Amino acid sequence: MTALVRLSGLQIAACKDGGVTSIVRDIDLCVEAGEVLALIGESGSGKTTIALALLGYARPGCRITGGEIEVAGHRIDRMDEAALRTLRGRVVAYVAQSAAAAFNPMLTIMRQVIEPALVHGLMDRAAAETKARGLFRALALPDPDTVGDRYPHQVSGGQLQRLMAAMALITDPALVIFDEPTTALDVTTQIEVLKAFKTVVRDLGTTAVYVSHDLAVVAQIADRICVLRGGTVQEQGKADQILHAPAHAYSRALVGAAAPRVPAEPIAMPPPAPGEAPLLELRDIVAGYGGLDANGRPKACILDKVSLTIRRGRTLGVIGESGSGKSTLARVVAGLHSAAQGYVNLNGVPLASRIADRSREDLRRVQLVFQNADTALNPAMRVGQTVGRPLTFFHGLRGRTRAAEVARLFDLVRLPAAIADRLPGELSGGQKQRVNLARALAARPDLLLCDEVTSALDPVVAEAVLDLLVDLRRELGVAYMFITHDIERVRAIADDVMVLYGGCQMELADARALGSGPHHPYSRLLMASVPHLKAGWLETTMDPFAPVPGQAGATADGCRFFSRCALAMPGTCDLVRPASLVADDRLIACHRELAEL
Amino acid sequence: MRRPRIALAVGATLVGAALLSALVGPLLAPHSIGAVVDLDVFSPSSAAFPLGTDYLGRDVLSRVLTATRYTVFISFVATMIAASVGIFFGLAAASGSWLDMVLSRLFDIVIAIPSLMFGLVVITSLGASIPVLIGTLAVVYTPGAFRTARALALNVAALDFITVARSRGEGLSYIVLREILPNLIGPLAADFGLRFVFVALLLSGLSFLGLGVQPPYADLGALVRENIAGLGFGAPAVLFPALALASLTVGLNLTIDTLTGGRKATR
Amino acid sequence: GLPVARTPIKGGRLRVATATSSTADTLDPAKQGIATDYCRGAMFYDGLTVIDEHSRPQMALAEAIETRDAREWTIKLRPGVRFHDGTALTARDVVYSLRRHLDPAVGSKARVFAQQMTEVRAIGTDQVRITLSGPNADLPIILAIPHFLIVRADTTDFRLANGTGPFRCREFDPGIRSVGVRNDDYWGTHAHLGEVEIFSIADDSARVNALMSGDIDLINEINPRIINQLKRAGFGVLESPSGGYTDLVIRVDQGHGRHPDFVTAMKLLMNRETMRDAIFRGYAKIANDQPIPPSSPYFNPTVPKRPFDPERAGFLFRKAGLAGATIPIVTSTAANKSDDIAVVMQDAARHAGIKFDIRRVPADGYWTSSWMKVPVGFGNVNARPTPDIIFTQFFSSTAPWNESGWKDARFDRLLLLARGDTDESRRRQIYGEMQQMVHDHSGIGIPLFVSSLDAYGPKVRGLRPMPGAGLMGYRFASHVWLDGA
Amino acid sequence: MTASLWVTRLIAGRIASAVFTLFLVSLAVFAVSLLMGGDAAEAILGQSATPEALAGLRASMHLDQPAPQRYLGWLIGLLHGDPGTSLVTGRPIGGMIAPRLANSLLLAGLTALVSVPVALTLGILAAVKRGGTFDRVVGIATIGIVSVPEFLIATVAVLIFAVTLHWLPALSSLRDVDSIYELLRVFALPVMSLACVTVAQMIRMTRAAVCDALTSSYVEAARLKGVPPRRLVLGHALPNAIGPIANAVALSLSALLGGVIVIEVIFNYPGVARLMVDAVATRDMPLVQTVAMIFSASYLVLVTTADIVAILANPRLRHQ
Ligand SMILES: Nc1ncnc2c1ncn2[C@@H]1O[C@H](COP(=O)(O)OP(=O)(O)OP(=O)(O)O)[C@@H](O)[C@H]1O
Ligand SMILES: Nc1ncnc2c1ncn2[C@@H]1O[C@H](COP(=O)(O)OP(=O)(O)OP(=O)(O)O)[C@@H](O)[C@H]1O
Ligand SMILES: [Mg+2]
Ligand SMILES: [Mg+2]
Repeated sequence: MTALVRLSGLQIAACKDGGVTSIVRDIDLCVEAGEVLALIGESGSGKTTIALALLGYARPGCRITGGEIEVAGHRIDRMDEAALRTLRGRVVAYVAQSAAAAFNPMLTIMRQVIEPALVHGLMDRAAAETKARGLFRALALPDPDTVGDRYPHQVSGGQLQRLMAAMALITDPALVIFDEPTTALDVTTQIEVLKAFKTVVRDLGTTAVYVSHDLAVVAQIADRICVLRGGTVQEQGKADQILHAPAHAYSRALVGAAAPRVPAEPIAMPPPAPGEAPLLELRDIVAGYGGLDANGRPKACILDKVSLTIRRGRTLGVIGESGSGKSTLARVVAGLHSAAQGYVNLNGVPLASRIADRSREDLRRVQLVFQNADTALNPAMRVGQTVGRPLTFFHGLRGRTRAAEVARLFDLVRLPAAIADRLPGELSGGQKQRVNLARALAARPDLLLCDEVTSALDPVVAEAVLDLLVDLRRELGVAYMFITHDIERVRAIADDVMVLYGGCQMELADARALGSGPHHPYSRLLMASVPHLKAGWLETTMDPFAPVPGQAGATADGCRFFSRCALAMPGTCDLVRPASLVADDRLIACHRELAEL
Repeated sequence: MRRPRIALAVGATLVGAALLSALVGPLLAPHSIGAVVDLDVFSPSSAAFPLGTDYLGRDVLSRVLTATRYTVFISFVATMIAASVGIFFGLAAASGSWLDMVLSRLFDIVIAIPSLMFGLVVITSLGASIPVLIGTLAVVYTPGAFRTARALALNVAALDFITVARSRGEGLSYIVLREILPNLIGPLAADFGLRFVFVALLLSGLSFLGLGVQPPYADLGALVRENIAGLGFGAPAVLFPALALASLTVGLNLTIDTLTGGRKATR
Repeated sequence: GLPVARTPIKGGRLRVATATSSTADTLDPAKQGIATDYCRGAMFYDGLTVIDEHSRPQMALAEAIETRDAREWTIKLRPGVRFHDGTALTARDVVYSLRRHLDPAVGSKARVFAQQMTEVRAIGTDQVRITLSGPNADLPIILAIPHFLIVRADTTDFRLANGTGPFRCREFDPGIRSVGVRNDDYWGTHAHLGEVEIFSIADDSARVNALMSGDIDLINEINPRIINQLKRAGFGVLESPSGGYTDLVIRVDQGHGRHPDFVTAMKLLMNRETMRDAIFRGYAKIANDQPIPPSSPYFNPTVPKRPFDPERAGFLFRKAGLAGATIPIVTSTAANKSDDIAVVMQDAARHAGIKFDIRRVPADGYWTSSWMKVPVGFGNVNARPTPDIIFTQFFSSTAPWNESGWKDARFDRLLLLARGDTDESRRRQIYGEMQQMVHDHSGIGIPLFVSSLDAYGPKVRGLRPMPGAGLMGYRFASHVWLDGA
Repeated sequence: MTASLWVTRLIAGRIASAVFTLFLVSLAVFAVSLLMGGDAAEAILGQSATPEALAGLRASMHLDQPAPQRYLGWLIGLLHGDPGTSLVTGRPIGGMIAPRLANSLLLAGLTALVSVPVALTLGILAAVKRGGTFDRVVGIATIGIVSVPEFLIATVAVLIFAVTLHWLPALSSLRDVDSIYELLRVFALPVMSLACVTVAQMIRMTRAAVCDALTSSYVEAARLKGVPPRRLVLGHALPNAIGPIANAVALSLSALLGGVIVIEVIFNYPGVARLMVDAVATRDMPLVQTVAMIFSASYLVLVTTADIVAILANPRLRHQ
């Protein structure tokens, strides 16, 4: 069998300010027909660059400077723009990293999905629409007949990612490239999308290149794996071999980072003095968007009676899928969003609900660290400046003392001090996230609100940042509210875990107790959704979104998880909000008995 | 890349020439600016009068050299004020809803007051002097700068790093000046270039009203205007000031465009 | 060559563009203020008298005017005159037309003249008796000023004109245009033109371009610089030497003007030849700081010409203690060419060791807020038909527009003396002395008498200069015809 | 809340805020008119103003009433659709403005008809070829053209097409227009001159908006689908640029209505701008106020329309 895709000696360079820097060097690859090849490697290793080269495309500022690219008998490297145009979308199709950004917000989904078929003159509109609906069905999209009439913002991220795949598959291309199609999704959605992809790839016999940085994901779908680092191939081989017997040191590091983490050693803190108030205490917080109704509840109620406490030096993990209200919770604590009901106490003293009404001291004590370091750092400000500002603002440091303190902070987050003069654009993702952290630490806070600080990072870097957080906690005694959708991460860092679903608190438990004893059905679902570094896991796991047959939605007063709950009791769960079951190390909001869970 | 470098060179040369003429031009002027030196008017270029003479028989070269100083200086300062004030409030408006409300209404009103009325009120209450002139020009063009800056800043104000600064309790002026502004330098500079053109043109319009540069001095636009009767016979007196004005503004915009990496939004 | 029409051709439509018009355009003779108004007035109305090309009054709606003492006047009206609406002209109309100027609500610009008329009374239907507060031999000329055009009794609505004039008003749209059609029932010499359309183009070069493109036939206030160009292109230019002037106004009752040396020095700084050549391209006559033009029968040629003498001016400034001082001078486009006059003086001032700070102010509101209020400024005076009028309005101690604030009891006495005197040679002598007094003492510097310049298309015939104003003293419509070629 | 109801609310909100602004504008214009100095009586009498003549004329025009009373009277009249009568001509203001406004709208409309397509085409082309020679030439040319004073452009155009070539009339009097051909002839020069002024800014803003859209990742994604360039621009980039483009067009058009005094004077075109200048010169305050209201109303109408277009064009806002 001959290779469908062949890359040899591929070189790609970026031209910037007159200089030329090599991005990707000496890539030799081939993919057999019907095979799925995974490209794996850390952020910036050149995965996307190589994938795009298969379309004969280099991003603005970059150029393919050498090597041969052959796809389905076409010599891509020798084709001009017009010839490439007839190839793209027809012979090679591309599923972008972020479907949300790749869909045109102004056009309906159907128009965009069938566009490749129309511009290549493969079929007429009606035929294309029929085919698209077939693909929607095959990709397990809800409402396959009407979803095409919606606009991109009207469907969820996971659905968009599948719609993008439909768009790629509509022309029956010889090769499909999936560029990290699930990285931006939370675990439960990721499973759903992965399942759909796998089914389609198998059923259509598609040849695919699958780009990812997550080995566990790759394990589910790839036949062969190619490990990249710094623009060169480190190791190539059968999936089994790379996963179970990696030869290269970097491959081993990757496999190591993907293995389940040992829970962090609990950190010994002096026991609270009797009568000492907890550092942070939330009681019955109700928050949301839009005006308040007659009962004083917001029109769109995002958080519904959430209560929690965090003691000095402790870590609370908050988990839940996208849209469950995690960020809103952090915003309420940080004063960026006013709660409609309930109160927030800091050291036993009520915190004003708005920033403007908070004292500078209160602001200093609580610091928010954002998920996306790209947007959380001012691209026009040198990072030394960024970190130095809280020092001036809260502690009045200036000049040399400030510079010294900035250097100390950089050292604390394991960054070279020389980096202070750079702009964020000149840093890697992991470096940016550390700067982000250093800025929060500069205030010398008592509580750090970490909103998905590791989600945007590849596993190796994410590991490093997590380790750093653990170290800092030990060194500085800060408390964390650690928000994530990744239950593994929570297990690694938190003392207590709160599970949010639809703005309601489903479970509050000791982190070490996770995985043993009774749990809320949703918590179980979350835990089951974490991909395992084992081929075939995907097939055996349950489908997180499949509504339990015959179970419609609950009333407004019912349990939010009702429609997806396998243990739901119609007649009770859909009508009445469950009270909390109390066990020694956990609180579970459910109508079932503890023993049943 | 070669082309931007050529563009930059051309732009910088034009701006440099204007600046040079603004600085030392009046010293180089061969004749006194108000002196009637030629019995003929609108005379063509000659050895004695390289750019001919104007409608009164004054030396056009001397007048252009001096007028450049006024156009450059006044337009620059006025545009600078309009841009600074407009940008500060525009950025401030983008980060606060009631402030946005108040400022937007306020600037809508300023736009709505006819500039003729406004000019007259200014003259009757403050008299005509160069500071008043600059102030008037600035007021007329502040709302435009405000709108542009506000639209641009609305995009930036939604980004997380602004939220970070706000959650730290930073004041409005820190957020506006240190966090938002540096991200908008490019498009705002492009807007500045275009606004400079409009200011330079309005300057000559105001001098018609009596608010402008006082005789015997004039700005470039006013030179074009006072010599317009010479257009019919192609008098250099009308062509050269127009040319000087156009090359100044084109040069400035070319420079800004190439320095800030291409013309971005000028909304 | 082309056949040239010697005898006027009837009919045709003349399109005229004047320099100014606005929504303040009016068909009310009392409110007329700009050339466009006067032209329209002359088309649609008649006065009791009219001024001829020798500046003499001729009878119009009046058939005869008689007086014995220059105080009590009897006016006999022309019979058979009809208004455009068909009603006959009666003494009542005349009384109404003259007396309405006294009502402040009318806003008349001729109120000062009307106030001399202590009594205006109808005698029967065809005679009017006017009694003046004091003798004034010039009444027939005063009656010719445009504001005293005769309207129908009890007219308050001036949206259309109902006059007795050679044209009927077919359309009047203030600030846009007016159209007159020939009145075929006119009592006097019928006009040649069938129709006249008047509008205005404020922009000087646009006005000329419209003429040159053939869109219009007649324009006024042309820039003297383009006359050669116009003539070469086959267009006609009408120069009407007039007694109008732009004058330097130095208040002698405030500021430096209180010092007579300062006033004299300022007058000496006027380089009249340069002004005439550079600013007016020769279309002006050098004046001598007094308001009576050489064309007037009362002109006094013996007043010594004031030279351009910056050195002596410098000496006088120093004498007044003003060496190196900065003198603010207010100019405006409202006072025609005052900017340019000031600039020429400014250049001369440098040689006299003094600095002029020219402050140009808007034309808008100039007359109310700057004129006669600033220490040194400019005024703009249209030609007046008699020395009495100009001295009364601008120079007597009680003159409403005593621009420089100069007051002289002897001057006032001479004015009254001349006014009541019917002997021409005695008047000439008195007026001569008054010219000398103004030249010597008043704060007014009159550099030039400016000609009105109009231009017309190749088909326009019959234009000739009239004293006082351009466009044939605003009465072109009655005289012009269009060559049909 | 249903989508259409939400959009209706949003739009109603915009309109309400525009109306409120209009009220503030009326106050501001009135206040400024008080500061301006001089009144209609002084303006009418001009050189011949004497104190008692002034007093008499003022009384007859009701100018002796206190300012707030005059303002209220005018405002109440306006709310009833009657802006009152002109102090100077004594005619109803509505009747004076209506034909002029129609003229101005006609001129602005024709100019928009010419300049908007030209500006959009050039702006889009420049964006497509950004960085290329065409883009640079358009960029320099637009700046070059805006920096030539409009009276110079208009005068040059008249000199060439009317005086020298005799192809077109130098004046744009509306009366003699009886065919489309005549209409085109009469409006050719003023429309061309005005278009020069407005087109430049529209080109720049269109270019910027399309450039923004063209560098977005959905356009890159579409390119990777094999979408040809023309479709990329018209089908993908342009719909996203509609909001900013509508805003640019609205701003330029509002400048057309108010800022064309020079063009109106040179072509002797009876529009509102000249009416405004006249009214200010004669201190005909009811007229000034009413025209100022019309200016700001048209500005607000245009800007609000642009807002609404942006809302309707954006499915994200349409189906919140
Ligand atoms: N236009 C460009 N100019 C210069 N350098 C670029 C450009 N685009 C990408 N790069 C660099 O090329 C390298 C490879 O980028 P690429 O996007 O292929 O990485 P990746 O492996 O897909 O990373 P990620 O996981 O973050 O998507 C990176 O170091 C990046 O900084
Ligand atoms: N400004 C807003 N107006 C209205 N609804 C909002 C607003 N911001 C967020 N929401 C909604 O509130 C819900 C919770 O949002 P939140 O950002 O707290 O979720 P999250 O748990 O942090 O999700 P993710 O994991 O995607 O970050 C979502 O359904 C979101 O659509
Ligand atoms: Mg990538
Ligand atoms: Mg979130």
